[in-house]
Amino acid sequence: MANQSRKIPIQHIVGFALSITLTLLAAWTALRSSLPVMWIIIAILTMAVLQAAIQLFMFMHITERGAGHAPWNMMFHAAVIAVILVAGSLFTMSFGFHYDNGGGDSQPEQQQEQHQN
Amino acid sequence: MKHIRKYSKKWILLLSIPLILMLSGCSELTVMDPKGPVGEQQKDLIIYSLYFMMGIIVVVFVLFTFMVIKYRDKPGRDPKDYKPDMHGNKTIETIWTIIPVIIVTCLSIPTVNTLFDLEKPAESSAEEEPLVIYATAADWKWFFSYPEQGIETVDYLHIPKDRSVEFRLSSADSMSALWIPALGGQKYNMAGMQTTLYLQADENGVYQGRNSNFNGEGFAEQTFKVHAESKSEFNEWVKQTQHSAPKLTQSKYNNLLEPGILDDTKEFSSTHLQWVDHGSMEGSDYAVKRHWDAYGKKLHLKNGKNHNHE
Amino acid sequence: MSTEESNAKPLEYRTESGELGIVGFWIFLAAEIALFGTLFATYAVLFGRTADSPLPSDLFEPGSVLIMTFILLISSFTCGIAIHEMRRGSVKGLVIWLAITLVLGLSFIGLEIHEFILYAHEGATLQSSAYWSAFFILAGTHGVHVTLGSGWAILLLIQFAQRGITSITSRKVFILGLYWHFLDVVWIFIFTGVYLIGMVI
Amino acid sequence: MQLDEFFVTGEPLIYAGMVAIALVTSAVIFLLTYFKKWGWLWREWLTTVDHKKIGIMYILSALAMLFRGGADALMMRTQLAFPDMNFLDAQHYNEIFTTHGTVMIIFMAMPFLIGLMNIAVPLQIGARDFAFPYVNALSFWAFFFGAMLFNISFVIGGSPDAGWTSYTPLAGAAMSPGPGQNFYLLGLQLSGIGTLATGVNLMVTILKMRAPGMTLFKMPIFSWSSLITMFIIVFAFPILTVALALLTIDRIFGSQFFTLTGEGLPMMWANLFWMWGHPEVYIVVLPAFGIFSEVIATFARKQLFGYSVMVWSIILIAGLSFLVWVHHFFTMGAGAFVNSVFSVSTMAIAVPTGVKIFNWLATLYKSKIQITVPMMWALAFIPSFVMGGVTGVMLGMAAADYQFHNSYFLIAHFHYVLIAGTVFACFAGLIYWYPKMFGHRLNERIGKIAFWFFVIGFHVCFLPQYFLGLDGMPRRVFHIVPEWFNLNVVSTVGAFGMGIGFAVFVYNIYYSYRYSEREKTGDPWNGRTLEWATPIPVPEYNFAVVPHVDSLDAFWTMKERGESPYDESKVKPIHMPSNTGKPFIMMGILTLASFFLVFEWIWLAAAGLIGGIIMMIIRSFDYDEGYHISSEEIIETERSARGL
Repeated sequence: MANQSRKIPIQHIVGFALSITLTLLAAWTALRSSLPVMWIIIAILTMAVLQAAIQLFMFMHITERGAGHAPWNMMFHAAVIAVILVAGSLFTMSFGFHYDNGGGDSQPEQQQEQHQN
Repeated sequence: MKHIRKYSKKWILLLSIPLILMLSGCSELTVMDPKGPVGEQQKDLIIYSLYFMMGIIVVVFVLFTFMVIKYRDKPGRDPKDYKPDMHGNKTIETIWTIIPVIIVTCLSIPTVNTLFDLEKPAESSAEEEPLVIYATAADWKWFFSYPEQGIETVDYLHIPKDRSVEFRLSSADSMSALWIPALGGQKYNMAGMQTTLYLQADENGVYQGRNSNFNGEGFAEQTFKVHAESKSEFNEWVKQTQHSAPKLTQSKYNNLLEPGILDDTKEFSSTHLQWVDHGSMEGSDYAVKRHWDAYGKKLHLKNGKNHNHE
Repeated sequence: MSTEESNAKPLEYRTESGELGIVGFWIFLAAEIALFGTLFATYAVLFGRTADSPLPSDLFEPGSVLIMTFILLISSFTCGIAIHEMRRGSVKGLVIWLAITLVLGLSFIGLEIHEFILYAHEGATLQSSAYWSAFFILAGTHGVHVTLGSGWAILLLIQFAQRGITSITSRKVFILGLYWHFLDVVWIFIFTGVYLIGMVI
Repeated sequence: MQLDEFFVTGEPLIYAGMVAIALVTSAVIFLLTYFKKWGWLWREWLTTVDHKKIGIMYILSALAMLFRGGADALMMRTQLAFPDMNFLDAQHYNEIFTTHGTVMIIFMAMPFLIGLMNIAVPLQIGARDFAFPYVNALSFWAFFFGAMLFNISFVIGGSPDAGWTSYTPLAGAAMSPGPGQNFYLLGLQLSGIGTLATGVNLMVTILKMRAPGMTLFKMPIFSWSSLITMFIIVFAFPILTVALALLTIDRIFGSQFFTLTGEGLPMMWANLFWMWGHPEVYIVVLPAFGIFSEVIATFARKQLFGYSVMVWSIILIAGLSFLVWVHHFFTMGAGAFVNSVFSVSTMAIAVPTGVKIFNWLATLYKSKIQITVPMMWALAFIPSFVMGGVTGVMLGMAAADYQFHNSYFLIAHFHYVLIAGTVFACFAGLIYWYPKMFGHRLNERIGKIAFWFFVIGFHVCFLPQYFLGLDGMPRRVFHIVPEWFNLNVVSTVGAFGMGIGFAVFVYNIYYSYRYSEREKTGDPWNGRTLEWATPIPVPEYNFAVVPHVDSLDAFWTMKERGESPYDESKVKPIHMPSNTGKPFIMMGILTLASFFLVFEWIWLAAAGLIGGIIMMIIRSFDYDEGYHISSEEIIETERSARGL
């Protein structure tokens, strides 16, 4: 933990440099790299989580003594809930669209074939 | 002592009501007396679970009655029977954690099996391709399109018996659910989406079908009759409809889509699938766009004869 | 560390109400995460449902979004410095750094509004499709939060001018700092989950 | 807008409602003026930040809402009693079941339990008040005005009519135009914000303000269940806030989240609604478990069996409650795999719940049961709730659920768990803590009459509905067919039995106010936890001396050791927060803004919102530090209350 009386806030400066680097790296990965899309998404989301952790630990003093266990406990559970919300919604809501491109003029027989896939 | 008798009487009474009802009533309840293999499977599952549930209820009720009668505060009780500082017992608590786990496991396995079974046609008619029927709900009526036969019915349904029917469910507007309790469970009809429901009848008869998912004022009247008949009778009906029923035109169909309750059932010798499939994303706003203002109007619907096909 | 142990806690924790306020705010932030999580879930499920309106990959520009991201990252840093200065007991340092944070926050909002107007000109509005509704409400909710945070910062600057650093004002600024960093975290996920992924797919 | 569009017209029952509202309002105004009580009302109640008074206001409002929801229920049961009944038409029936569900869950069950928590939790943990008394007042007024906004819909603008689940696309702008659905959205939004604030507030209170020595695992079980409930609230209510906001924006500002146009996805509403809705079920059931645990331990004269297992099972239930929401729409067709996952997670909840049931039974083992009225409610809960619980497991079996869903089987199930769980607990808790609130007990004999009417009526009402469901009777139909007649008429008789039970209960409040003996000590039930260590009436500062706790059932231990919770030599001045009218005014302004938004008068609504923001700014500059009660005053209060 940073000493309060220290003149230069080293922790903040390191955190800031890290977050700028991670942002640029994420932008580069997404826009310039030639990775497959799935890997890009995984990589940049990982970097986002890292940045969030930097904010929490280096800027927001989540482990500071004053507030007890509540902060990190709540943040941990909030993260779990956020994952449940996003992943759970995607898991349960991606059905019933067997032929999004079918449209009104396609024939029932074709639809049946697609459906059996 | 008078009190004890009073209480025990009450619980015996309470215990016996469900049992009596269960024994006498089960065979007459629609869901417990299914007319096809899908409903049969679901009924078996329900009965199977009922054994466990009755077991749990009996155990809890017996323990409960015992505790309440035995440990009431009354004069002349054995002081050894009172242990105010008892705070727990690891062994017994572990036992009654494990028992529910076992019960849940016993219930999960057949549930999951049945779930996967219900996603395909019934085994008893596996050699035959299922009959495809597009069941489209609209406020507050049902369109049944038979693409292979090229016919469409409104607010009633004919199916051959001993052949699986593959319902392709969608809705022209609000969310509904197709439910024919005598044949099996329901599934939602949703605009812009298509779900599949397999049902099959093994007995001739006329069954009640309905929308079971609340969707506005005419909800209670969104019912239909299911005529299950032999294959030859069904083919006869198809042929007759193909010959005698009028063609369904788009403007006629659009009129029928207007929210409201139809007085009579209808049949046509062509289907609406040629110009719109409400189960696709493109078809989801078809009805709403055309009848935007009509959905807000009230029918002032009263209990009574609201149509002739009840 | 040992010298710090013997020191009193930072000023904002010293009174009971200060400590309660900070713990309460952490819990509130957890609720905010659930709120943004729901918006992200909606966005994710509605992804691709653009109907007749433009695709996100046609509209999103890396340049302006990166500038917005850097502005917010810098403001988060300056906000951290402001808290640091407060703990050193420097009212002047606190006010200067907080004012810089405020200016950065306001310019972020300005850029975001500018961006939204650009999209609207291209035919992507709140009403045009499910995807764009989800986009505007997700990014817009974050924008509203930044706006509220800026308004809050102004109120606190006035209160500091009036009262200096007390256990109450320091608690208020510390909480504002938590809020501001939190908004930065949310933006990182919007930047990654909405803009970068929207440009990739 | 014409006046006849603003007020609902053409329905005799609603005219009667209007007349009743006008009469009651003028009577209240007359009485307050005649007895010169306006100042008293403002000083003592509307501006209070005292958790005990706020709790009482919560409970009184909840009882009023129970009356409203119950009246709705009786009207529905009347309509369904006979096949040819024409008491309500389809539209009116739809409005009534919508308001019944919403009122009972949002404006009755939750506020009732939050009211009991307001009264009991700070006392149980040895705290002087909530962590943020100002916010507590704000929460109450948010709930109260939200409830009023929702309830006014039946005379102004028209009630919502899309069910308490408000499924889209039915509830969207295309199919439900007009203000009705907006009332639902904004009324819930207001009270939901209040609930969320309570969640944060009470959580901090419990985490940070416990008496010295009271570790988490020495905390009374009701406080534990409150803590976990608040935890669920903090994570679940934001989901509701977002869902309601999105639908509001859909309806008023034309976005396309849940619409049929613009490739909107109506099913996402169901998904979000139940992501909040299932945890919500546990928000109203877990505190009930806590109340029953307290009542059973007290009147069994025995320590709760397996305290730590009880706590862990609450925690486990809370965790699982976020992982089962799909079981509310198994029939949506998400596929066998998705349904299997949620089927198993749903049934898994039966494990910790079953453990709790057995622990309660074990608490009764070798105990000394005293049949008081709260204990009777708690005892009736066990078998009744088990019947609801096992049918819940049956509903959790997705393949069978295809037949149960949307039928009266489902209706019977959730009334069995919500009435036997929540409503019984509300009665038990209210009667149990009644002496702490009002200084006298409720009459036992009348209480027992109310109990028997209600409990027997409950079983007669809902048991037949399981069988109706199996006979294919869907929920929400406004008339029945002849095949369903027998069981429906039985059910209606039961419903009126419950109505009589409630009426007797309310009469008991009046009777006991007139005739019950006033409590002399603070401990009428020979209680176990700290709330009984305070005198009656509870002084505004709760504890003159905050007790030191070193065991579970702290007060019981004190009594066994012969210690007194009050030690005059330790009395010090106590800091108290000042009363303030700001929460009342602020929520009043926001309610006005919501009312304008209901009618889509955007500029007026914006003006109201700005008013609300101005109130917040004023609050930000408010450095009121409260005041201190002197030691002499405390000693005087304690001496008179304790009869020293």
